[in-house]
Amino acid sequence: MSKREGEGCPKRRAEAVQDGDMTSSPVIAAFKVFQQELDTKHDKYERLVKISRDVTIESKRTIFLLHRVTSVPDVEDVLKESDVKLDGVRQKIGQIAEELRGEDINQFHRAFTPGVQEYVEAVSFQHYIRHRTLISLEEINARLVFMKAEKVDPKGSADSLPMGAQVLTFQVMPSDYLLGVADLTGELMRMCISSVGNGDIDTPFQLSQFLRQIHDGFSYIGNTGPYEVSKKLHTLRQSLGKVEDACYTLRVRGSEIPKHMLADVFSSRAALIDPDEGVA
Amino acid sequence: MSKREGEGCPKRRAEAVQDGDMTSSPVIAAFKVFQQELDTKHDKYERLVKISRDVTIESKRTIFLLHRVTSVPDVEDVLKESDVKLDGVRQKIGQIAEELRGEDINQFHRAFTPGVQEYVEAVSFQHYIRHRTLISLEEINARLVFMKAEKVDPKGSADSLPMGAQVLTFQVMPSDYLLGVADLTGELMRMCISSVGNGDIDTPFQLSQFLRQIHDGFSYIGNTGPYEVSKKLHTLRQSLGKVEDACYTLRVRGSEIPKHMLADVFSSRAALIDPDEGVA
Amino acid sequence: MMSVTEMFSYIQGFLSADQDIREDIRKVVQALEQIAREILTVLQSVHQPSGFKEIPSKCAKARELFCTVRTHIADLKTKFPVEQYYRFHEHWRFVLQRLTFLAAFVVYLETETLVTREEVAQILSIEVVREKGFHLDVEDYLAGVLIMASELSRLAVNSVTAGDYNRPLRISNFINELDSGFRLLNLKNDPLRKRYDGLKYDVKKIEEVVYDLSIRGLAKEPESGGDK
Amino acid sequence: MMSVTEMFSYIQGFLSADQDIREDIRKVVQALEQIAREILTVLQSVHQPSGFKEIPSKCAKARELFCTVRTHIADLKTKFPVEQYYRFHEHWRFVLQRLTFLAAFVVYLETETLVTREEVAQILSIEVVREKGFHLDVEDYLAGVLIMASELSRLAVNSVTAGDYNRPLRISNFINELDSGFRLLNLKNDPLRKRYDGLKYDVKKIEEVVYDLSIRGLAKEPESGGDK
Amino acid sequence: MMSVTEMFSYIQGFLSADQDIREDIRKVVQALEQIAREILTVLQSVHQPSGFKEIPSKCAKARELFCTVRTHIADLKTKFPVEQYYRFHEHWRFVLQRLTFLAAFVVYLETETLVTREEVAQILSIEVVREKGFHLDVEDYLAGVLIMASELSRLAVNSVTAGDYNRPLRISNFINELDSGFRLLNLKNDPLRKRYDGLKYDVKKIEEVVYDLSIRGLAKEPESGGDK
Amino acid sequence: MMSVTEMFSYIQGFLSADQDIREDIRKVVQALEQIAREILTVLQSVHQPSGFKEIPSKCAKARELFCTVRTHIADLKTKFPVEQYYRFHEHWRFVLQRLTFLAAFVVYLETETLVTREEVAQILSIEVVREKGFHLDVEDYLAGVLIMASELSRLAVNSVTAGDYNRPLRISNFINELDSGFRLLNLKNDPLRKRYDGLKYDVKKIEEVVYDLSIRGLAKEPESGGDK
Amino acid sequence: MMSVTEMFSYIQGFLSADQDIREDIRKVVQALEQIAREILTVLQSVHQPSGFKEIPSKCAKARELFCTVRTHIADLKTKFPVEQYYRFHEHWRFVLQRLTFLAAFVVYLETETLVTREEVAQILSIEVVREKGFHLDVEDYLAGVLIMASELSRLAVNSVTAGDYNRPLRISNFINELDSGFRLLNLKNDPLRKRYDGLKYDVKKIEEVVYDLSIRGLAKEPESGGDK
Amino acid sequence: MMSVTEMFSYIQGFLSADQDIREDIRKVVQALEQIAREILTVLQSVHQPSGFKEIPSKCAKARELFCTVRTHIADLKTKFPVEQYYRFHEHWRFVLQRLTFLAAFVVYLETETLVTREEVAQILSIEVVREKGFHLDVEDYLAGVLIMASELSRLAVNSVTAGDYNRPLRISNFINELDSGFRLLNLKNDPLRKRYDGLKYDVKKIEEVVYDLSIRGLAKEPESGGDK
Ligand SMILES: [Mn+2]
Ligand SMILES: [Mn+2]
Repeated sequence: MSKREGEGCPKRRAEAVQDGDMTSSPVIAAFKVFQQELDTKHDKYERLVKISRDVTIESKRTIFLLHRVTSVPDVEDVLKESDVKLDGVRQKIGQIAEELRGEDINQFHRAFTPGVQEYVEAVSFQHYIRHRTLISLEEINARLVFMKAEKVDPKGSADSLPMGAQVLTFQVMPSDYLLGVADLTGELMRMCISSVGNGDIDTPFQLSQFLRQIHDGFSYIGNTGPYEVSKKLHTLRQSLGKVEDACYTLRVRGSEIPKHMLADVFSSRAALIDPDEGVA
Repeated sequence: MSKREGEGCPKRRAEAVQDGDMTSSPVIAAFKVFQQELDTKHDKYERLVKISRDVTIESKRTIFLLHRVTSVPDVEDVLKESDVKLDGVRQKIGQIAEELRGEDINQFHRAFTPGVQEYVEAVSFQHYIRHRTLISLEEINARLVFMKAEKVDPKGSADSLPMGAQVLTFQVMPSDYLLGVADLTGELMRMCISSVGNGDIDTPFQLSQFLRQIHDGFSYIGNTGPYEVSKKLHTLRQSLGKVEDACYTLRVRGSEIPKHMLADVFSSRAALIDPDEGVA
Repeated sequence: MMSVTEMFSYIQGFLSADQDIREDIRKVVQALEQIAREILTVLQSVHQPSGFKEIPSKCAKARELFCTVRTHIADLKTKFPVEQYYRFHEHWRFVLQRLTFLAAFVVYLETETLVTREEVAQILSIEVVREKGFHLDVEDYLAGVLIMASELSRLAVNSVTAGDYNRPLRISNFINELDSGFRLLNLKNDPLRKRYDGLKYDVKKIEEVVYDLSIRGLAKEPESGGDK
Repeated sequence: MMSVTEMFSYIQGFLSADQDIREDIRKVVQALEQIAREILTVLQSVHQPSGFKEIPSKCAKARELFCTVRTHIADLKTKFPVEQYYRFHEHWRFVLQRLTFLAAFVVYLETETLVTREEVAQILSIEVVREKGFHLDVEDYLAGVLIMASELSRLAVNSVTAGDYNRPLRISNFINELDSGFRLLNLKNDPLRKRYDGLKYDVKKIEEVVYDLSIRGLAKEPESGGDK
Repeated sequence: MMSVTEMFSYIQGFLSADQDIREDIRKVVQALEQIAREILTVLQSVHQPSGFKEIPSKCAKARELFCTVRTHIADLKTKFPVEQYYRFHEHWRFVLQRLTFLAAFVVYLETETLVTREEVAQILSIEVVREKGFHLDVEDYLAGVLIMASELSRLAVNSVTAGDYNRPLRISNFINELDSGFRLLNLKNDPLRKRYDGLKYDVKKIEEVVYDLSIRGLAKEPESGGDK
Repeated sequence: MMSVTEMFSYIQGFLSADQDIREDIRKVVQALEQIAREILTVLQSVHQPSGFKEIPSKCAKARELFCTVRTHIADLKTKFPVEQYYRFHEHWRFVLQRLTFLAAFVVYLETETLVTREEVAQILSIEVVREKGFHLDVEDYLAGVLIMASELSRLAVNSVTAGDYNRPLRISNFINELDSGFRLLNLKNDPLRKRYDGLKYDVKKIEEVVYDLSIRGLAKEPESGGDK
Repeated sequence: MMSVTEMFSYIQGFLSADQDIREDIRKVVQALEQIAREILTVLQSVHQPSGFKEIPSKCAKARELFCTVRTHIADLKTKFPVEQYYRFHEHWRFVLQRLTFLAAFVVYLETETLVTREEVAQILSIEVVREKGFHLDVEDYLAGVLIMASELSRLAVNSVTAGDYNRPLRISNFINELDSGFRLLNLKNDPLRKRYDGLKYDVKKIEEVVYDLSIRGLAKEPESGGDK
Repeated sequence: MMSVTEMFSYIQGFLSADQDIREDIRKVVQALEQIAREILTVLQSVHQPSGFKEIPSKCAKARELFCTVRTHIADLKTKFPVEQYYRFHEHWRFVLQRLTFLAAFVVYLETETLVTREEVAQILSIEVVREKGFHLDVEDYLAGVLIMASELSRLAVNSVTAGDYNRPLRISNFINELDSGFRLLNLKNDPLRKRYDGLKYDVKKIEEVVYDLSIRGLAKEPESGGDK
């Protein structure tokens, strides 16, 4: 149905290519190099995405585990178990660091940022439970120092640093830290509500103080932070509201303690009012 | 700042739990089972997502490879190379089939659908280049039959089928087939434009016929198909437009062949007008 | 040329069949929703001051209505190939969670224990294990249990209004155990997770009721350990 | 209590510094865009019928303007730590692609060869290898080359208008080789891929010009093989 | 060519007429919204501690304002052919729901009963049955009733503040009845369904108010317990 | 309590009736969509190089299928009271636009004239004037005509491919006339306005086709040139 | 409480006034859109094969219609305080750009020169300088000019169809000059920038028309070559 | 060609000037946002249990910081001609609303009255009346007041936590008055309308706080109860 009219034109590409002996063309040679460069980069990116997914999943599970502290008799057990889990996560982050060795970390940031944020959330949650303080970026980074993985065999290691210096570090970016901490507030809110449910009265007030500080911190940063922070700010504000409501309820109902119980309350209060409350 | 008023309430959860000896509670026992069930499912889902990503990437690379057919002298070389690549992809799909053994495939569909769609796109592209026809769902599925992977050791295999029956199949869902074919049309359009650029005149007309059929097929299905199809319909229509425009240009410029060249054209046309054009 | 057209007709066949199945399922599901609302209306009376004494009779009435549920579910099973459960899952997921809630609520009202997945399956006349046929997905079971938890927090409040100061304490113990169970799970960021977050508020609410009772000396430690 | 506030001040420090850097970069990039538009204006004259003879002088003029480009780029390098190239990449990515295009166009007009990444880097006075400093990303280089391809398809058309029937054939060979090169790449679904899809249209357009010339007997097979 | 032009001129007539009608409707609807806000302001005072005694006078005042509403609605009816009610429904849907709410609230305050659709229609001087003229769509009636339900949960809270410990119990009974009523409905319509989902929060809130009264011994079983 | 329950039962009657009507309408509309797709498939063959000679037979076939359309529409009319057209308008709006497009396309292929609203109404066996019964809304008519315009621009391209160099000129005249017609309208309606904005692309596209033919001496001024 | 009420009443005065102004403006703008469509219809005929000879008469007719434009604009000016131009700018921005386009098109058809901002202002009887009163914003002027550029690329195509092989070359020169002009601008404004990006397609399209003429020996170098 | 180039160079002058103004404004606005965040941080300490006693000192501190605000605003005024307020309005609109909120919050904390527009204008050292210079748009004033309303509902909650049972009652009265005020307005503006819809949640929230206090006998009718 169509006339074959192409014979007038110079020649088919296929033939042209044959003539020109493309295989020896400098253009083709250059593009073979580009091909390798691009594939290498994409492959690395893909590996990082996969490790990041693992980091996310394990961090989330650690957070679930940590929520058990409000219901189990021995908090230390849970914390120790979470240490083991987080060590596992850190090993994965070590793999990320390994992949990023000698690279510009910013180039692959999008590949691993979800995992790192979730890790910040998990590790800062654990830190809060243990110390009732906000973990600092330095503290997080301090634990992301890795001894060289064993795979470098004696033969290849000659070109790297002489000996014992097989240290690899991973630096969490401030924006990832911020985003992780923003998510942390959601977990703190959950913990607060659970605490009330379990009859624990101090924790909600402590948490409300702490959350308020984080909230004020984020307000202070405002819209100078990364765009995603602004999006999370609304949730943060809601969490703070829930925690403040919980404290309000505790206070309001506490106002009704019948006279005869007051003595009890104050004496037991005194016994608990001191030690590591410098936090709150 | 807050009175410790909680002493009036029954007791802290932690104590309650100790009393109740939760560890032997039937509720807890049941939830331990649930935990395992959920984790197993999530882990499987995650493994499928990862395999699917690999399938996607390799399928995409196969498509890039196949586009070289319009510019290289020997189409067969490219097709053979793509066979090797697609064999690799099929092996990955075999891993998916392995994961889904005994499962309800629909339960994990979302995990692997992107990869499978991309595979359909790649394999149907290859099929078109080779046979100038649309690969059928059966033809696709026929190649997704896998012999049992070697990991099943003699010890465990007793409970499965007696012998030689270690066959595993993967059935592409009609919706994934449709979505893959919808994307195929984009690649066909690219191939059409390249063909014109390479002075190949038959391919665009063939492609326009073929694309028109697929377009009419999708129009026929209309909005009875999955939602994603409707979204891709617009792109499909654009691709068809581009191909029709290309054929139009070929025809219009062909109309200008000066008289003295017409003889040539018709004779060479005659020589090429017959063989496997039943397709178009 | 023929083959492309044929191929699309073939696929269209699949799609039409699928649509027909969905249409059929939707109808049965609607009937199930209707009966679920009826069961709920029966059980709602337990929140009324006068309703507490009638719990046994209301539960009996609800159990009767579950017969109709079973009939509809039996009908539902015939509408699609059993191995494609998850293909159509979304259609009945919601109502199955509601029915699980209702079954769990009946069982709780009767025995103050947590219904097991096996019991729900039996009440609905479906399976527990996917391989055996139309079954109750574990997440749907858990969702149904969580709906009940929130109904129980309401019940705790209304028990007090009705003058039953003991029930809230029993509910409290029950819910605490449930909460401990849920803490063992690793949930994704999905609707179940969201529902589970709601459980914390139920626990909190019940704790507040118990607190209100205890500061007034109205709470007697229930014989909890034994009657579960 | 102090620590949370301190922590946020500390982070705020990071963010402010970052913003300042971006502000500085934006200014230099604006200057670069301005000069890039000027170079483009110089080179645009090659599309004019009268412009063909002036190619050498226009290229010389463009090369002069590249001095200013180098000055600005030297300035740009001082605005941020060199290892954080990809952190701020988006800011200069676009202009760097434009400049690569302009450099590639000049080189093509001068020698009818494809500028290498090394040559572009040299013209812009930047590096090829990331490790050595501010460099030209391979994808940006490729994007710049693709912009040039589309400019060449325009040039092929205008060459005919200007009566130069030979240039289109040379452009055709050049673009075909380029196309073969690009076919070796595995691109993601990103802007580069989209640009590369455009190359097919450029190739097609040039082929049509060559066709128009050949059916009129105006095309002489260029001495192609040799002058590349 | 003439005929096409003529045809389109003719069509433009249709389009202009339609736009004019809509413009007219919009104006009347704006006036209705204004008066609705005024009625709301009058009724809001019942939430004030001092407002409880004034309920009768406030209701009377509201009923007066409904005269103006009727005038505007009478005006509205003249703006479009009556059979095209549903063509322009979206324009007045929202305000009609608000007015239904206000009518329902007045009736509740006066008699503590649920306004019927007939009564609302009468207050607004419109029809119940579509065939008879400008009418109150059943879904708009239901939406208005649900808005009132949420206003009643607020009223229950404020009654306690104002020292009226009896009203919340009556509201509780009323709302429970309403809830049972809604459970008879098989709602499809999305916005209505969503509103209905809000009802259970109102129910719960009111139950908690009653609970608060009960546990403090402030609640007396209302005398209305018998007449159900 | 009785009265509220009764009232809601009564209301449920209304709601069910409405839902049933919508369900019925949906089914007929689905059937209409199916047949519309079939007509489209028939007509799309005119884009095939071989399809041009078959236009009369394809139109005849399409007209046959319109019989089925009429049957379904006759059925549709029975599903709801005629004065409630706008209540359910959204259900059939889309398919009616498609059918208008198909009718307009058939008429154009047969006579190369613009179908009038009266003709479409007759082909679909519905009314033009709302008062007389189930009618074709003017905006739906216009939308259908605009869909055809874009199909015609495709047809102009494919006509050339099929070797018919005359048709594009006739299409160009037709589309220009249509464009003038639309310019008389003051469109408010957003989706229609957006569609109309697409018309200028169709106009341009067809003009370019005519240009390509003219410059190659393939276009003969159509005989209709005189009567403008 | 009084003072708050008073204050809000006072504020309501402000709000109403603002709404009234906007309503008034909207009406005049609608009239302007209507007349702009009429002018466009007049000018569209230049794309018709027969229309080329009529250019002068069509321009005269358009200039007449601009009288009505001036009347409406004079009316518009009375609707709001002149210093609040930018407060209501969005209302007339679009139509002012359309009118600028029409004025620029008329001027181009008459003299083949680029209308200046002063000329447009004069045709519309408005100011150039903001301080002097209702004026033509520079970005709106540029937007109008860019709309004309795309109309000219269409005109180039249709000129060839109409057998005028000279006009495209003149248009090509004009558009190139315009393109150089725009390259002097550092555009930030997003919609304007986007429109400007469209200009390069117009340039390319026109170059292809000139190419088509050249390769067929139909193009004669326009005499205007000298005066640049 | 000269003239077009000249004209565009001239226009570029306009565009640059505009861009420079916007750049300058952006910088001042950024500084304003920074200081606004600092004031907010100061004022947020009133939500701390310990913060209640410090209200006076915090307000004093905030008022000091408003000096800096005034300096920046004075600077802002110099950046553009005063009659072009609405041209650049979007740039400072958001921060002006925030500052209004902060001023309103300070005034409320100090005197428990609603800040008037005049007072805000004075605190920010700007005008109320547009004609007099850089002023506070009425909608921005209202938006700022609504932000404060939601902050007050939070304050009511935290007051109770801090043991101040009286403040919530005063806040409740204040918010009710505000609500009545807003009900006088006929809001069109979408974002403002949406914000206003949030006010009813604040009202409800505060009423619930007052309820909680009342039922526990913790609320004393504030002395201001009389003057309504
Ligand atoms: Mn989280
Ligand atoms: Mn693809």
